[in-house]
Amino acid sequence: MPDSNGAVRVGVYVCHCGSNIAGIVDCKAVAEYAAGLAHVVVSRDYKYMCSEPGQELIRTDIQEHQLNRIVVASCSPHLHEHTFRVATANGGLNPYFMAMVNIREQDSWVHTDKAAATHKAKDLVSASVRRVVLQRPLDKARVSIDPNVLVVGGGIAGIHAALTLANAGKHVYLVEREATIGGHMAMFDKTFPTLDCAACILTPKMSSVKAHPNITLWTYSDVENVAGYVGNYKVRVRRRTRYIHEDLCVGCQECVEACVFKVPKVNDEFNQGLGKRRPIYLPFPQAIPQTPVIDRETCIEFKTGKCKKTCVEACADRHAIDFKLEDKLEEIQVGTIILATGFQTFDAKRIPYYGYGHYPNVYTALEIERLVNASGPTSGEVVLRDGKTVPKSIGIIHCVGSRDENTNRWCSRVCCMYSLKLAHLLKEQTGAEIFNFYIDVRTPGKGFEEFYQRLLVEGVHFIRGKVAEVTDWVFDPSEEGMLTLRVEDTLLGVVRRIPVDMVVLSTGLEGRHDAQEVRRLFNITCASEGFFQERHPKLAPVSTFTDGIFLAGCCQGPKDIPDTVAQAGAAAAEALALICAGYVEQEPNAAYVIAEDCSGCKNCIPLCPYSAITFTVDKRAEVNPVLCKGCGTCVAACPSGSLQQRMFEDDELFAEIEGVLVHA
Amino acid sequence: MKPKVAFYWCAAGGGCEEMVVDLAEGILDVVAAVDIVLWPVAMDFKKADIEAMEDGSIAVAFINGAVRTTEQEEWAHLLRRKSQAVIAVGACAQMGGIPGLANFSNRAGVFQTVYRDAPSTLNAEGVLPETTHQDNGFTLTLPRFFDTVKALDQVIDVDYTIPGCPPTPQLLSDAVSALLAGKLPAKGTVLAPDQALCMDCPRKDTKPERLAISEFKRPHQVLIDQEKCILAQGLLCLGPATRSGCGSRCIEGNMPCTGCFGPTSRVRDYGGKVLSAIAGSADSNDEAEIARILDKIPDPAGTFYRYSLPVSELQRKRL
Amino acid sequence: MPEKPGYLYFPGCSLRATGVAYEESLLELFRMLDIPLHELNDWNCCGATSYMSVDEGSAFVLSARNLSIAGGMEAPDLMAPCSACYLALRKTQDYVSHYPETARIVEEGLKAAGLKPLNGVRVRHPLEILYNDIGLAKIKALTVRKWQGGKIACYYGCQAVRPYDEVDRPHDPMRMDQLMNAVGVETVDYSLKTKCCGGTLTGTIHDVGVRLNYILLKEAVRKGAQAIVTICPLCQFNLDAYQAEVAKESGEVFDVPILYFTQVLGWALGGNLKSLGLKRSIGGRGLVRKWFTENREVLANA
Amino acid sequence: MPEPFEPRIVAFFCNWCTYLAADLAGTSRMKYPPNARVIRVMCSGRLDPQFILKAFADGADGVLIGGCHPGDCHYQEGNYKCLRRFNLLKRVVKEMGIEDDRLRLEWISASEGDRLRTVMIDMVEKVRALGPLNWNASLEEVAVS
Repeated sequence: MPDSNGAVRVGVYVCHCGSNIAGIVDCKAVAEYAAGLAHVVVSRDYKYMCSEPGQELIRTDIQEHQLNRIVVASCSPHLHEHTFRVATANGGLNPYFMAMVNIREQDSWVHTDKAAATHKAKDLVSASVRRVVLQRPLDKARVSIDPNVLVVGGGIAGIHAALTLANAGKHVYLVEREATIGGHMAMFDKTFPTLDCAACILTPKMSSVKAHPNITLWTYSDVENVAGYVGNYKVRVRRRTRYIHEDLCVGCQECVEACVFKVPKVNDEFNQGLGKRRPIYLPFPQAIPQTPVIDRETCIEFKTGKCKKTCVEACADRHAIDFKLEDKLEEIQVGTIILATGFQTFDAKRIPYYGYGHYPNVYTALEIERLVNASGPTSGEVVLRDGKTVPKSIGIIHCVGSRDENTNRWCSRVCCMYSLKLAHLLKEQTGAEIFNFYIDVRTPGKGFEEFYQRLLVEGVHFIRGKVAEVTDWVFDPSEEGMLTLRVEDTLLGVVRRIPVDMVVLSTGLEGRHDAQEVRRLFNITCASEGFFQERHPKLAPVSTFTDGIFLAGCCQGPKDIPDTVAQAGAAAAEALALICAGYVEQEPNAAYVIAEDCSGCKNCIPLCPYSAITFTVDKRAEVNPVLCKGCGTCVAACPSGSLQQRMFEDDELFAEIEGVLVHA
Repeated sequence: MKPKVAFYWCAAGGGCEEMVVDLAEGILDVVAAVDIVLWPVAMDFKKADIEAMEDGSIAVAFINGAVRTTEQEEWAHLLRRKSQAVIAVGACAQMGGIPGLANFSNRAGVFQTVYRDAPSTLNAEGVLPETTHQDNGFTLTLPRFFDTVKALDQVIDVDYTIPGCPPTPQLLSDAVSALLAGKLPAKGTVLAPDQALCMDCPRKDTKPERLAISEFKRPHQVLIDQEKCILAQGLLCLGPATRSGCGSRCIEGNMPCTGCFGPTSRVRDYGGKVLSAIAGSADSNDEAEIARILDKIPDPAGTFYRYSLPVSELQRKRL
Repeated sequence: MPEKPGYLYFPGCSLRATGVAYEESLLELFRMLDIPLHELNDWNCCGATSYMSVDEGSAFVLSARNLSIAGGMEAPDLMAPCSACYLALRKTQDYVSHYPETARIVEEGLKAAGLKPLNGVRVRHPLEILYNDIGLAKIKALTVRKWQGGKIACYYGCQAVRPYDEVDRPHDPMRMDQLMNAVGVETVDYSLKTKCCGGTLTGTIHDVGVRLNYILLKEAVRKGAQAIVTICPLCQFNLDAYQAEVAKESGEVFDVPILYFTQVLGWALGGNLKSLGLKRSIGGRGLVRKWFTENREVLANA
Repeated sequence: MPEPFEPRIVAFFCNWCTYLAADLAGTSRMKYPPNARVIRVMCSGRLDPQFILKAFADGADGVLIGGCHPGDCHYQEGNYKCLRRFNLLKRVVKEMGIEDDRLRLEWISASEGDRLRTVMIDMVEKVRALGPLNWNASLEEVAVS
């Protein structure tokens, strides 16, 4: 393998990418121009460099023309750098003798002036040719992968990912913030379009999580700190105390019954505040684990210290309840992490003209899920807030908070279908007249459109138009005591007033309120909407830009249960792929000290965020290549130029700068 | 026959001449060993004498000072022609030195300051130097003064460099003896170690591993601790970026290094590099606070390019 | 700048015509609050809505002239009580800072008139000034007369709260309600508080304008309000002036006092009854007399 | 007739935020002027002031630095280090007679393709308004004597 910088022979390849590049950039001209550059022996343009024949071209040229440097001008290195390094290696060269030029994402796709775009491509190629001449042969370092996996979030995504990995024989730590796993799915009544009950399909999976020997389940817990890198993450988890020993509690719930609060008074979060709970409670009957929680804010003992502690009596000789218990910190070592932190629903109060929080009989969809649920606050009886009146007419407003410049611009994907589902369930239980107000009905899924047709047959009304307001303004005596929806029926072309007893707001999905903190904690990126960003929208939908961290479920974007489960499986598979390989190769871009040149001024040491630089006994700086992530901050600061970075050496970057500017 | 040696001065402060004198008795050995054919500060030779010599007949010319006038330019070319080797002596010849700071201005600006604005100037008629002047029938001439000061190697080809403002006599005698022994290193070499000053700074061990500066100070504002790392005391010591070989003279004198030995061979733009190192030590991540801390560095450009403006990437101020 | 700078005051045409009661009560209220108002020197038309829609450029210049003059005066903030004036001035300021083309037109216009360029004087509405600068607590503390009248509906209209959200929340403004409550007046949950008063339609497409007023009056009464309080002279005028026609059109008789919030506040803070323009409104004169003039009861804390 | 002045801008983008934003602008087919030449570094913290000075010296009319938003650096704090150097470098560059708008630091996250577009447009316009920097030529014209 030639690795000398001696007789340098460069091959340049300009990709058309069909018309993606060639449509704007004159690839032929660029190749001809490159042919005239110093050290360039071969210069070609080709339709698809990433294709098999394209790569073959590189391989054969290397051999026929004794090339020892390769420049490929095509798409973003984030897409195909790996591809062309492999092609280079297949030709018998060190893969790091290849340099890529981005003339698609950052040239042909963003410019319209062909001459200027071609000029730009030439400059970038000239820079890369100058750079590649100086590039050194490098070898990837291998980092071993700890087989343990951390799954964050115990909704259906986290549950499925955890089970998949556990069944593959890997140990999983499943960390959930709430007191139970199950997430939003546990709150749903039935699931569209099949109408099978959510609990019936979810709870068995929940119990197998609890029972699985390979799963360590920590609920009521938060990830507090994440350190390390792919294969070797050190994670600190805070297990908030329930004031009940999980190991001593048998889940009999006698303490809950025995609570001094004979009548539950606290708003029940699981039931969206439609029901009440006690200070000591189990979120819902099938909760996993079956260990109750004591909530400090409302418990008499914590507020006054003078409670009769009837709960403790009830627990008797099991002694599971202990008001002195404290949070527990767990330090774990994992190789990969799957984030399944889920979503939150749009806050309907942000749209004042729909009257949520102002008019009692305006509900969110999630409230209705609980209301129609047999185990819900009204045991499945659909009544208005007064607790008795059964609604005779119901208006369901789609796209609340979604597809709107003023709130969230995206389509939340599930609202149409869950609105149809709720329409069906509400009609089934109340026989009420039901009006759906929609912008478009979107039913792209297996059995979705059929379900829509079924509702039309059932006589549910569909009115195409964005509701202007929900008001108690009475224009006609018939509206007295009702909520009137004012809407332009865009099919009839008239403005209508439709009075109803109950209004349901189909609120959209958005990223968790604390998505930003979580994102920083795991050092991944967020898309502008507050959902976590995948590495590539098509080719790497569950990976992130941080190696070893994967995404599952709605934390990456709105999706329904089947898609969520599929994605969770994919994330698990990605993690398994790393674990089974046993190691991951690291980009060899670490910084290094030229020992004989270093004066030991220590300037670099505090600049390293990973404490990878140490001061040696012979009073010089030294970089630990495993800890170094290759940011190069120390290199830029070394006052005597004795620190360098592989792949981004000073001379390589100076050469690039000269290269882009040399041809006016 | 003894090798012929020439000493010449261009735009400089005389320190380099001092350095030669500072050889003390050592100078006698030099005189004994070589045949000095030119040394304006000490002996009377005329330009014509040199012009009369054969090209390449001088073994080595030691030239100090930057080039800022036509006369200096002519002498530089003349000595280059007559000498086998040219050694640039001192910061001015190597990088432009203190005179190089004139590159923040130009001839007009310099003249205005020196001949008119300077408080110490007495020049009622505001006369400025002319290249030619008629005085009762005679034409008097002066060399032309350039707008831009240049380092010696920006004017002629230079074989070796002895850095410093001024260099140490030691560096000079080492050079001379290397010359006599015919043991000069590869062309282009700077005849001083290629590590930064911290390498052999007497206070090296007192520098903290995690230096963070929240307030920069100036020497007159503080009583400088005799033992501790000067940079760690908040004073701009440029030692970490500056080539060693000076014997830490300033540090020994309890003064911060101002960078007269210039950068190591691995650094292209001394000011840019030292700026990077210093800024990195500013102890804040808050934009306003960072600005506040760096405000305490007076005249950053002048400080970081004190000796090297003409050889920096930008070379001079754009007017 | 004087230690009590107060506010620059831009009356605009309405407050010198149909809205005299607004000006009278506003001046009286600020007198009670001991806050000086300096009328803008040589002010001219605000550039009003209709002009904006006909010839935006000239309207902006016209409007900007006032802002430019304001820039040179002693108080930093320019108070525009009429919603139309507030919006026109505020919009000019906004467009000049965001749209280079508008900025250019205005700049040229001002230069031609030998006026200074705009210097970021703040355009403000009394509702928001009372709420933010004076505050509910102070208003409550200064209240001396005890309200014995009936419930009222606070009506905000459109221009003061939209599109700019500095005066109050665009969709469910509450500040006028809070000010009323602060002086002991009970307000109703008036769902139409930001709906259209008919604007200039009463003068152009008359029946539509009248119908819109009918809707507003009817709903206010249904909610149990005996009077409507406004912050805009046009709203006040429309609701007040056409009650007879509303009756003619709808067959329903209304005799509802349509007041300015400054009248109620000025009264509550002990303003001179003669200086509050209470005699000027048409609707519900009886109630007005009963509530304001005949009611002599004062609060204990007064 | 002479060609209209087209600013030459050298842009240094960090691999994780601004470079990805530029890719995103591409995949979203946003359009912006073709004046900038992007050089990729892993982190804005890698930017040695020498690079920026070199770019100006070699004929760049403007230099744009793009990094992750404060607090969002892929390497935790590299962008802060960049910010510190940038602040000091700005002062020096100003001293050398280079206008403020020619050297610019922008925080652009991976999701802000549109922001990248606006910054590019704005930078090109501002530099165009300033005219060519053309460093070496401008040196010669003062050096002639």
